[in-house]
Amino acid sequence: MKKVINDPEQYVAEALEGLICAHPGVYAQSGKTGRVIVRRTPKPAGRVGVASGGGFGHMPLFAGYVSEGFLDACAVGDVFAGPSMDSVGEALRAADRGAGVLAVIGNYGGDKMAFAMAADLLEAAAIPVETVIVADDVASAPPPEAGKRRGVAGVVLAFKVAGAAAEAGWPLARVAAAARKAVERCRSIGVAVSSCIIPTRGQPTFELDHETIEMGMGIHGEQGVWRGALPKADALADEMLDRLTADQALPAGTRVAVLCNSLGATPIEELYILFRRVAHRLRGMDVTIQQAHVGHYATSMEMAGASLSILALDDELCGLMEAPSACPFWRAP
Amino acid sequence: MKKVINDPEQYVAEALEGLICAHPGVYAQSGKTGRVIVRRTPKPAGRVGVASGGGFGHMPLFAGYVSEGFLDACAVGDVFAGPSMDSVGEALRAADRGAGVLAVIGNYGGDKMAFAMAADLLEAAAIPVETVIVADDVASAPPPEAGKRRGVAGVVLAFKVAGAAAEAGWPLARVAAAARKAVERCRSIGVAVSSCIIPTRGQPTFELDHETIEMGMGIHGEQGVWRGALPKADALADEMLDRLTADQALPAGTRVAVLCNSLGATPIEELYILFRRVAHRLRGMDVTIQQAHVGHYATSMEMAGASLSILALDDELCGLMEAPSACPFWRAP
Amino acid sequence: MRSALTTTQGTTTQDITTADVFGACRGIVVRLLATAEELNALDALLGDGDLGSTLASVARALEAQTEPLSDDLGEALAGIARVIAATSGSSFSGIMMTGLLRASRALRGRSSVAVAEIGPTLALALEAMSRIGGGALGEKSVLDGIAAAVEALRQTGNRAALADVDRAVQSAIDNFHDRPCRIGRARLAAERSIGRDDPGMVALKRIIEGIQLGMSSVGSAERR
Amino acid sequence: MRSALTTTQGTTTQDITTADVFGACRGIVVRLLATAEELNALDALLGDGDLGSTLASVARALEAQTEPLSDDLGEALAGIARVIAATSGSSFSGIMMTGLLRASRALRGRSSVAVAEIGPTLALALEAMSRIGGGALGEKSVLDGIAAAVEALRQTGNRAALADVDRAVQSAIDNFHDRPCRIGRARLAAERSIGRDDPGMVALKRIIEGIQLGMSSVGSAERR
Ligand SMILES: Nc1ncnc2c1ncn2[C@@H]1O[C@H](COP(=O)(O)OP(=O)(O)O)[C@@H](O)[C@H]1O
Ligand SMILES: Nc1ncnc2c1ncn2[C@@H]1O[C@H](COP(=O)(O)OP(=O)(O)O)[C@@H](O)[C@H]1O
Ligand SMILES: [Mg+2]
Ligand SMILES: [Mg+2]
Ligand SMILES: [Mg+2]
Ligand SMILES: [Mg+2]
Repeated sequence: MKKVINDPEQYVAEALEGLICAHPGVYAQSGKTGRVIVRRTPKPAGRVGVASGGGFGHMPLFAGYVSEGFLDACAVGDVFAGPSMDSVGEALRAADRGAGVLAVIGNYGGDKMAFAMAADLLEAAAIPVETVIVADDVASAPPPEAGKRRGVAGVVLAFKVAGAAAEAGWPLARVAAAARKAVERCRSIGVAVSSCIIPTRGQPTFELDHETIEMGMGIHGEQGVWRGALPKADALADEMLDRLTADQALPAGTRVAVLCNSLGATPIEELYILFRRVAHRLRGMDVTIQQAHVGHYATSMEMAGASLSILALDDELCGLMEAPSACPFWRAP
Repeated sequence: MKKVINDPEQYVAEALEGLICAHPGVYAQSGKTGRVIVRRTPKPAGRVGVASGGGFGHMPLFAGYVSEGFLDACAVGDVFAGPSMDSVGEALRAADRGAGVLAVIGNYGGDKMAFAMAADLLEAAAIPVETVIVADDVASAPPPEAGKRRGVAGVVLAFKVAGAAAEAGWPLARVAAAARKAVERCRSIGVAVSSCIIPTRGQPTFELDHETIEMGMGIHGEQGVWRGALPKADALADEMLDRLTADQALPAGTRVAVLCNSLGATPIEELYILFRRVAHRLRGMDVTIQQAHVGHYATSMEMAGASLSILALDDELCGLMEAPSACPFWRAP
Repeated sequence: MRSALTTTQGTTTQDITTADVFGACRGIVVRLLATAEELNALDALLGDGDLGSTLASVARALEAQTEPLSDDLGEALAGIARVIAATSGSSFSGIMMTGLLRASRALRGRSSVAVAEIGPTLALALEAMSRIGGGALGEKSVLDGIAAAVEALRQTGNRAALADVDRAVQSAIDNFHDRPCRIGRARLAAERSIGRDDPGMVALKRIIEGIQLGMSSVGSAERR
Repeated sequence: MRSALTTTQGTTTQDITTADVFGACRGIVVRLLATAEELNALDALLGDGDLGSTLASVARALEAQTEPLSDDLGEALAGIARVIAATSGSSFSGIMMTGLLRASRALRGRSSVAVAEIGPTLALALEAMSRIGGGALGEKSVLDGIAAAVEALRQTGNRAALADVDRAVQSAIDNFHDRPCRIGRARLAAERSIGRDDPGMVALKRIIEGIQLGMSSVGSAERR
């Protein structure tokens, strides 16, 4: 295992500590076990709080998006394992600024159970909690079973929309509706080129030989739709885009936000080569790229590969996506 | 070769095209062969231009730093091969806004020759050109031969200082002096964990077995100071920091900017684990981290590894480092 | 091991008390720590490879728990659920926590329970796990293992039932071997799951092994 | 191959004309394209592994050059330098360009040059390459290969000298085999460079092989 780490058991704690050391004006640590990241300066009282939580090993997802314009609090689990119910409860409470809390989470059993149970406790304390589940990975289930899909990089876009809506002072129902709309209009697909290694396991989660890739793999190494030889970047981009548009038509005139995301080890150069093709294709479809994000957003540690997410915008989403933010991992395009 | 690319010969052209497609408001292509990246909107006339150039495969270095607050123009070579003299000449000319041009480049023979020859031509046309050579890699030569050192991630910090000084309207000599001061006060060191692959070569530039790293390796795979077993992250951070401080003392009270940079494949989690130790150590030395940058700044495509750069600030450098910028690859910390 | 898991003592009756729960926990801790790698590997094939690690972290948290288990069986189970709540949010943990909380509710105020009541209590827990987790029987998950345990407990009313439960869960694992997973992360690898054991069912088997280990170590001589 | 490299024709005299330069270029193109991998591999050991690729790109650019080479030898060499200036900025290219520009200056206005003048002209070029590139003789770089060529040319004044030059450069490569690189990127791998050939010197050897190939293919029958 060639990881630049210390004790595998301290992987999460040390990385979080580094995150906070590097951005002391942005993040603060909270929670009984330190597994809640909150804003250094909470948002003004009376605004909706936005919380999330998830397993670790996807940096900057999830906790990196705690920032003005994004999340208020985030519960952090272990590598690829959801946060504890207690951490989730702490994150929801920390996010509460008196106007209720929106939880935006990926469609994973453990996370959903922890958030459901924790939200029940909060609601018992008269803090309204709404939950939006992101299930954007088209490779993980066919359209009739879209509710079964995994949440992947689209989670970041849902965070952005929810965070901007909350920052604007909208009430909980409207913030939740905007986030839900973003989720409905967002599709993603990933391709894995090599495996990641869970620190405590010390060996690759899966094996891909030196010319094989897996189309549609999830951000924890969950099965995709095919394994086969690595095609040219343009063919790969075409297939990914085709799968997204087969699931959500993008009529001429549509405005979109595009997220071309490295799963970790895939370098920026390759992302731009992929993105170039996507941009050409979208131009050919008369679809306008309102915003492009190319880089590391939702990773699987050192997994090589990339994902493509497309969010079809309307005026409201456009405004929310373009709203300012102070997140160190979100760049004004 | 497991790269998400098309024709290896088109690697540079396609990645640059993707960069411009993704950030159409920031970058524009220029030059007879398209190998010059300029700002979409040039800076006001009468300001000093800042230009650079270098080989490709280090994204976002070099061309990614063409942006308000950073460079005005950048000549782009092939993978790990400097830009042509013609491209360099075009970049210098493009950067000229009537107040002279500062070239900030890495200490590489090819780049230096191309810039020297192109600058001669410009000066013959009465455009003053100053050149600042960045040679920050302490592993590449001992202090008495510091002039022989490679330029690595510190180049980014020199860009930031020069760009902010130029944006502030300072005259050429003062912009150059600020950049030179930054170079004098900046030290870097890298560690390679696995090799990169030059697309046209198709095979790793070097081999490191599954537990070996190379301390001090350059961003093109140039030899470092030792090969050996991967130590714990803290030990690695200690050695890197020790080597930097052995070369440039950081007395108590010093303020620094720290750049903890992925060479490509090393994931963000590991960078933060490394950075955490560096932050602890600096705190113990009573050195203040004024700015921390953790992420992908100066890479070697898919090379795994990291580099650590420290810039000792004074008031002037502090102000320049904190000046705003519109670069998609520079995050306000 | 510390405090809670070492201070309470065994019982000589057939009825189940907190002492048994404590002994069972001690055995579960040992078994989960010993089989973490196996469970990770199984989960890596169909899910995300963390089942062993997350259960090991729960095991370590149980081991480190300093509060003694309450003599109230309901409170004792709730205490275990709280340890899980503070430690892990994986699917398996969520399911277990849900079951423990339901059983805790059923047993609140009781300091002992007849072996014959275990089956019906587990059935209540199973219903809650299915409702909260959204899974159904037949989908090849830990739920099918628990259903097999409930069935086995229906047959015998004494402590020897544990061996039957163990066998029943193994049979469930085997019966589902060639069927596809339809729930949890493995639902997305349904095809690939055919011919492979469900990690959660195997984890249940290891837990039951742990219970056998821990309960008999508390006073096997006096039993039956 | 197109235009410039295919339209001019050979000469029958011992003097060197643009036709020879053209033929030499044609041979160099072939040799550099054929040995790109070898040069990359050598450069990968001591430098950054791009020497073959950058020279191949220069070769392709020369091949694609549509402007015919001027009959003025100085202009012809400057034209080649311009192709390099437009193509590559590597160290080796920078050194070559510097040398070509210096030789170009020396030969401006001349349509032919005696073989005996080549050595002194190359010596001028060598001086410029050393000055601009900051390298000195003995540092194990292409400069040492060129110095060996200058020396060999001092001995013979006719076209047969090419074979001597080729041998001399090979000897230089061999002589420096066990010495450390002290210039260029390889200076940073000085220890490692001992026992290895300097990539730039080997590239020079390939270029000279190309010149031999190209010059003889232009009209070897008429020669000597
Ligand atoms: N919704 C569910 N209902 C019942 N059992 C489930 C459910 N989801 C997962 N499981 C069980 O949990 C096991 C996986 O546990 P775990 O590794 O904790 O899941 P994850 O990592 O996906 O959160 C599965 O093998 C299955 O037996
Ligand atoms: N300053 C210099 N002076 C003379 N020759 C040099 C110099 N630098 C490099 N070389 C020669 O160029 C060769 C490497 O060329 P190249 O791969 O283009 O360099 P780089 O990739 O480092 O720019 C070396 O083997 C050496 O012979
Ligand atoms: Mg998990
Ligand atoms: Mg080079
Ligand atoms: Mg799992
Ligand atoms: Mg080279």
